[in-house]
Amino acid sequence: MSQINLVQSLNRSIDQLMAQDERIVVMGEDVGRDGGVFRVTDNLLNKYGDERVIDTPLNELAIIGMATGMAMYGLKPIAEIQFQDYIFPAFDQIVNNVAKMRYRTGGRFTVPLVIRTPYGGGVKGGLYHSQSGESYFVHTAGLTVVTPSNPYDARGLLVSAYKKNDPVIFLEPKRLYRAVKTEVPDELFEVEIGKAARLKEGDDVSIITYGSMVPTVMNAVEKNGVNAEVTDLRTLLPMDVSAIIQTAKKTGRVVIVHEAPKTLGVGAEISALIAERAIDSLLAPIVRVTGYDTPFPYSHEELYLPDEKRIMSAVNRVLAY
Amino acid sequence: MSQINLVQSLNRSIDQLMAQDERIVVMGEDVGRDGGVFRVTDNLLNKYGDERVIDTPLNELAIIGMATGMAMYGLKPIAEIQFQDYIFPAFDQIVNNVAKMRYRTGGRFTVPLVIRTPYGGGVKGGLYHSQSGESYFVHTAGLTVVTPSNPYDARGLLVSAYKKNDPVIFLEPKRLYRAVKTEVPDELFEVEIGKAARLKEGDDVSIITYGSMVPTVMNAVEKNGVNAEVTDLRTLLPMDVSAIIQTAKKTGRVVIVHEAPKTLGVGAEISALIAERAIDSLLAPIVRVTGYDTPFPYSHEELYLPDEKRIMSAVNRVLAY
Amino acid sequence: MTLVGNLSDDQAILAYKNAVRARTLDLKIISAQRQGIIGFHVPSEGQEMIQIAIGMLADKEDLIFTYYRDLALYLQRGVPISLIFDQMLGNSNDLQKGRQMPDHFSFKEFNFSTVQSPVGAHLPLTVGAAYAMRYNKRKGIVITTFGDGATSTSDFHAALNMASVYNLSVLFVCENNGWAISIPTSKQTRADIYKKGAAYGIPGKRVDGNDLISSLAGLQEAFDYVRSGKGPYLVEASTYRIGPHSTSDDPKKYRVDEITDGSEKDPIRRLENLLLTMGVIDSGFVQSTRAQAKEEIDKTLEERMSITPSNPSTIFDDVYENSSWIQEEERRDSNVAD
Amino acid sequence: MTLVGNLSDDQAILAYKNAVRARTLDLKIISAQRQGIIGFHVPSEGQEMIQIAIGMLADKEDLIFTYYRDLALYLQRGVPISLIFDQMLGNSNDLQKGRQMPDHFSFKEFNFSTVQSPVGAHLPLTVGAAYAMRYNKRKGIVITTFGDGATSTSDFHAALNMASVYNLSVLFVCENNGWAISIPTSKQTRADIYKKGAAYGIPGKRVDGNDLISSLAGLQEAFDYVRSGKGPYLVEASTYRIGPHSTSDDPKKYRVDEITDGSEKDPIRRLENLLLTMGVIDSGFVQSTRAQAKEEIDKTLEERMSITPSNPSTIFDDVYENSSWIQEEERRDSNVAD
Ligand SMILES: Cc1ncc(C[n+]2csc(CCOP(=O)(O)OP(=O)(O)O)c2C)c(N)n1
Ligand SMILES: Cc1ncc(C[n+]2csc(CCOP(=O)(O)OP(=O)(O)O)c2C)c(N)n1
Ligand SMILES: [Mg+2]
Ligand SMILES: [Mg+2]
Repeated sequence: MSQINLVQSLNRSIDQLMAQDERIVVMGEDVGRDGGVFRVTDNLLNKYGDERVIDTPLNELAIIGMATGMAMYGLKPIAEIQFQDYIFPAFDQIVNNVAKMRYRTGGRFTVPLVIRTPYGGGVKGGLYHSQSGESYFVHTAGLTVVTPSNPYDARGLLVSAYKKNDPVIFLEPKRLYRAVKTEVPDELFEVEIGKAARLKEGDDVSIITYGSMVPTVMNAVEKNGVNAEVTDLRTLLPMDVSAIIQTAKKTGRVVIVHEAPKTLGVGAEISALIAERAIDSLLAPIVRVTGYDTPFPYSHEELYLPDEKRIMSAVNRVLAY
Repeated sequence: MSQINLVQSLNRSIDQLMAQDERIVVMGEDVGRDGGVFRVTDNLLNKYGDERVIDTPLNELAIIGMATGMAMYGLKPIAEIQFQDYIFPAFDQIVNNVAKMRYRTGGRFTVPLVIRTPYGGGVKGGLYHSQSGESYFVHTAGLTVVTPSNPYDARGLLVSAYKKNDPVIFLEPKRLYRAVKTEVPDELFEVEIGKAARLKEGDDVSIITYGSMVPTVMNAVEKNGVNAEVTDLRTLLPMDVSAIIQTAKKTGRVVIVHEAPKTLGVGAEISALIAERAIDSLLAPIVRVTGYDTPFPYSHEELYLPDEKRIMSAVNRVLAY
Repeated sequence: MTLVGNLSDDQAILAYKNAVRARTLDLKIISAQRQGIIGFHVPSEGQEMIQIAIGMLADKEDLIFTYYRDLALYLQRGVPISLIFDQMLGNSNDLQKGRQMPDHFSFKEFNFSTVQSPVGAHLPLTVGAAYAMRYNKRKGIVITTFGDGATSTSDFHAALNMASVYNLSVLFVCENNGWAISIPTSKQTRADIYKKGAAYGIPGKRVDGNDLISSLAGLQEAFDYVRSGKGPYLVEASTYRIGPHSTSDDPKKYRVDEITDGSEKDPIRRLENLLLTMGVIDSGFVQSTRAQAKEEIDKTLEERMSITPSNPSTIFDDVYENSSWIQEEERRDSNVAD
Repeated sequence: MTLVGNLSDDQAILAYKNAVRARTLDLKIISAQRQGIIGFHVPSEGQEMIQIAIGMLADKEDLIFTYYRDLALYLQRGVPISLIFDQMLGNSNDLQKGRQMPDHFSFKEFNFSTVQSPVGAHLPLTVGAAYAMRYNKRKGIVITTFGDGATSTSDFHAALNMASVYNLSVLFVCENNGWAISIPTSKQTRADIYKKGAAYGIPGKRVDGNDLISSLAGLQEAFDYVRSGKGPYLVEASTYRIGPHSTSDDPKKYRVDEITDGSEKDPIRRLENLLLTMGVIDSGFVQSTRAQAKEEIDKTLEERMSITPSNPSTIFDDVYENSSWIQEEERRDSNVAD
């Protein structure tokens, strides 16, 4: 066991996997000498050399396109997109090649590729260093989308993502990179993809959240002594529908919290799943507490991001309903 | 009045607007001499010359990026993306420049740009000529997203899109391009953006749909004598929330029909809006009848697309609930 | 292998035969399309010879990323016409389970990769494949084909830069047929395509893609360069699109100014004339080659048409290695399930 | 205007003064960033002279699309330092209402366009702007700056091709500072950047961006070419990034092999030495220029810091010309509303 933060936990998983499996290559802008602008790939170049830790030119399409070709022909690339805001130049490759390769070739080609990218606000990064674009990927069949909320899950989910014989979008809540250190095992372990974590049992209200918002939610609930059941989805595609329906049925009151804009944010799908499968159990409206339907502003980002106050106001609203 | 199909109605609106407003330029692959692969821009090159009707090289990023610059500096481009499946190379421009320009410049720059593109299946086009990607745009604040289901709305929505001083994604259901001819006024008119159309009053169930699925829904309802209230959204961002909530409250039973995949399809947002605002009126689960969460297959597309049978099975399910 | 100079009669005859087979196949597919038997087609008519030349020079272990208009290349590399029809019909024998439109092949067993519709999107993949081959110390180079329109795509730029920066063994062959649907090459770019490598430090060369000898000579130089590990190379093959862009296209709308029907550029006619003049073949041979091709192709289509269609339920497979609950639920709720 | 050859003393002195002001401003911002007054900064240190040269040659009606590292260019074109600070502080005087990170300016009144973070994404916009200017018969050309890293982006490829195909008056100026964060230009591309225009039929030229005279001479040729309507032109200005990529960057991680601290390339020192040698200025002038700049900048920052922050409620404005119900509802439900 070691006390490590989220960056260190990712670095450690990648390092250990690379030591075991020569097929793994790490690639992206500044991932080599610089160790990544957030240091997730620190020291890997020294250990594994520049054939396996590849500093790339500034073109995300090129990074993902090249990684796709590698994955089709026997390698296991872990590609970094420096900020999720910069993944869009590669969007065609992701939607039209990566996500559809297995399907269109009848399973003859697969793309075992992990695309890591930091997302979310809270670092004073403005419009282009703060976006939470998970919806764009969750809507895309063929992709698997995960996001950890703590060092343990980060480490385990990365191992599971690597083991999957399909492409995984690995979203890293940059605000939590160095937020806490927790005890994490030194040996490799997995956190199952597709399974949510019940962070807290409770009876009065279900709060469903993930990624960067998890500590904010836990803090709000604990501080205010709410008898809430809190679910951390961890995987956004495919979502853990049983965990969602179970908690919704149990409490009958659901609040969903995420940082991405509300309209067609992941909360919309959670809400729709419940409205389809647990309608009779509902005692109150399903309320979403989310980032706003605006670009992400540089000033006043603290207002943009869901906080304790907004979460509690939603919780109190459904409790009082 | 003339009896015209959807292609003709679009062509006529563009033609008349161009005649009135010199700032309008039409651009895209094959829009000039060829008149567009679906002929929406037929004959415009002859009439307005190649400074205003611009055949472009094969690069969607270039088309949208250049159109954005034009729109910022006084022109009113109507850009065509040949198939919506090919809009993704321009996705970064759309999400990071087009949608955020007004916001990031504090209103100093605007992008009055209409991006027209045919979407949807039913033409035996396989994975890359059939996608319904509206969710990618509806999740993007700063964009306006519309889709007509008939020649009249197509003509009017195009005029409204042109009048908007902001970017509009104009999605054209290619399957309906030549499906019917209807009476359409010869003079220019508008169809208000943000307003849904109530196609049919009814009491037992509300069916909410849009674009390519509208005729399928109307046909199913009429053929089976269902006392359904049918809403054609027409605008997908911002959705007509009052129309949605009103019909949901009226019947208490909601079926949503669209062609895009279910997970985070537009239906998710519709469902979430209702679950947030009309929960007490609901008498049955909100059911979504949609394309599947797979890429769009070449063979068996008739199974992929929602049809009468699937719609009726959902309608009967909520009616029997 | 130094084919040019000592191109044997047998090789030339085989090339000719495959070109005729490809042309015959094209025409057959077009007529099948008109009859509603096949859904769609992008004919290779006019571009056969550069494709044949690539097929002649490529080694078995070389990996080829084609685009959607490379019929003759498949034939020259030995792909049976039956497999081609299976794909175009989307029958239950189709290696891809009917998932893709006609002409979007994936003949992995012949060391071809996979074809997509988005123009140029395979190009960055070729770079990754070449990287993987070198990494795994696999023999062979990567060859890729694409049209003149594709040179405008972002994928082209990305691929050439990456191939150059990592000094990868990729041979880029642009089949410049003069058109991207209705856009003539002159409106696509103001540079010569073979010079576009200059932006990346990649050498280039133009060959007469309608002429087998010129194609082989030019390609040989390019193959040698790439095989020697010097890095990527860009060949521009001038060809001519004799027919429409596709069966959905009406070139009369835009090819109005053309002063030629292209027949004098027809690469098959040119090879035929050369071989006739040199006495390698005679007119009887020409007749029998055409007749044999027609018979083979007619027979094969008839045979493949009798194969059952692909199983509807498979539309839910292969989204992932293991379907998620979403696909399984959708399969259950679908009409397929009845 | 033919500046080189007959560059007047006054012009040279103004250039020198603005370069010193820009450098002083850079250093001030960095220290303000360390104190938490300003959130972030991308310093221009080392790249001032090519920026000044652009500012000297550009006409008022020319439209300039800068990137995030062009402080000296703003100053040379007359943007007041107060406006620069307003943006960097995101105060209520900021023209953009505090929406963007520091260095992402939009000085429309000075005929600058708008800066975004995604590298290269402004380049296709320049082409559209040039098209609109020609269409509207507006005088002037479009000038745009970008880094060496930006030449790898898809936007660069798209922009150069479109500018060439439509023969537009765009002057592309690459400020090659040797690095894209930690990636040296040698790993970015294997071609000379100024030769990249060859892929589009666009002429190019390299200038010593650290030298005012060389920059002016080279740029003059480029300006003349573009102004005469011959089409786009690509200039590569060799510069040197003296400092870190940004205030978030630690160059010690990757600039370990560098044998120089760049000071001998420092463009301001070079101009200073030249002017001193030629007797245009003396050391007293140098001192007073620096002191004046420092005073101006210190005073301005202090003054701008007293301006109220931007109004929180504005975060809901400007998504559209008229907010939709969504933004209005969110504004109502927000903490801002209290
Ligand atoms: C990204 C993308 N944009 C548009 C299209 C529509 N389209 C299909 S083929 C084609 C022209 C391609 O021209 P070229 O690359 O020269 O190849 P050719 O068809 O002439 O062989 C176009 C525009 C597409 N398939 N992909
Ligand atoms: C599309 C995109 N990818 C990645 C980044 C992160 N990033 C910011 S600046 C930069 C390097 C840019 O280098 P260059 O173009 O040479 O300009 P310089 O900063 O050296 O002036 C990178 C990779 C970005 N802003 N945009
Ligand atoms: Mg072509
Ligand atoms: Mg640089």
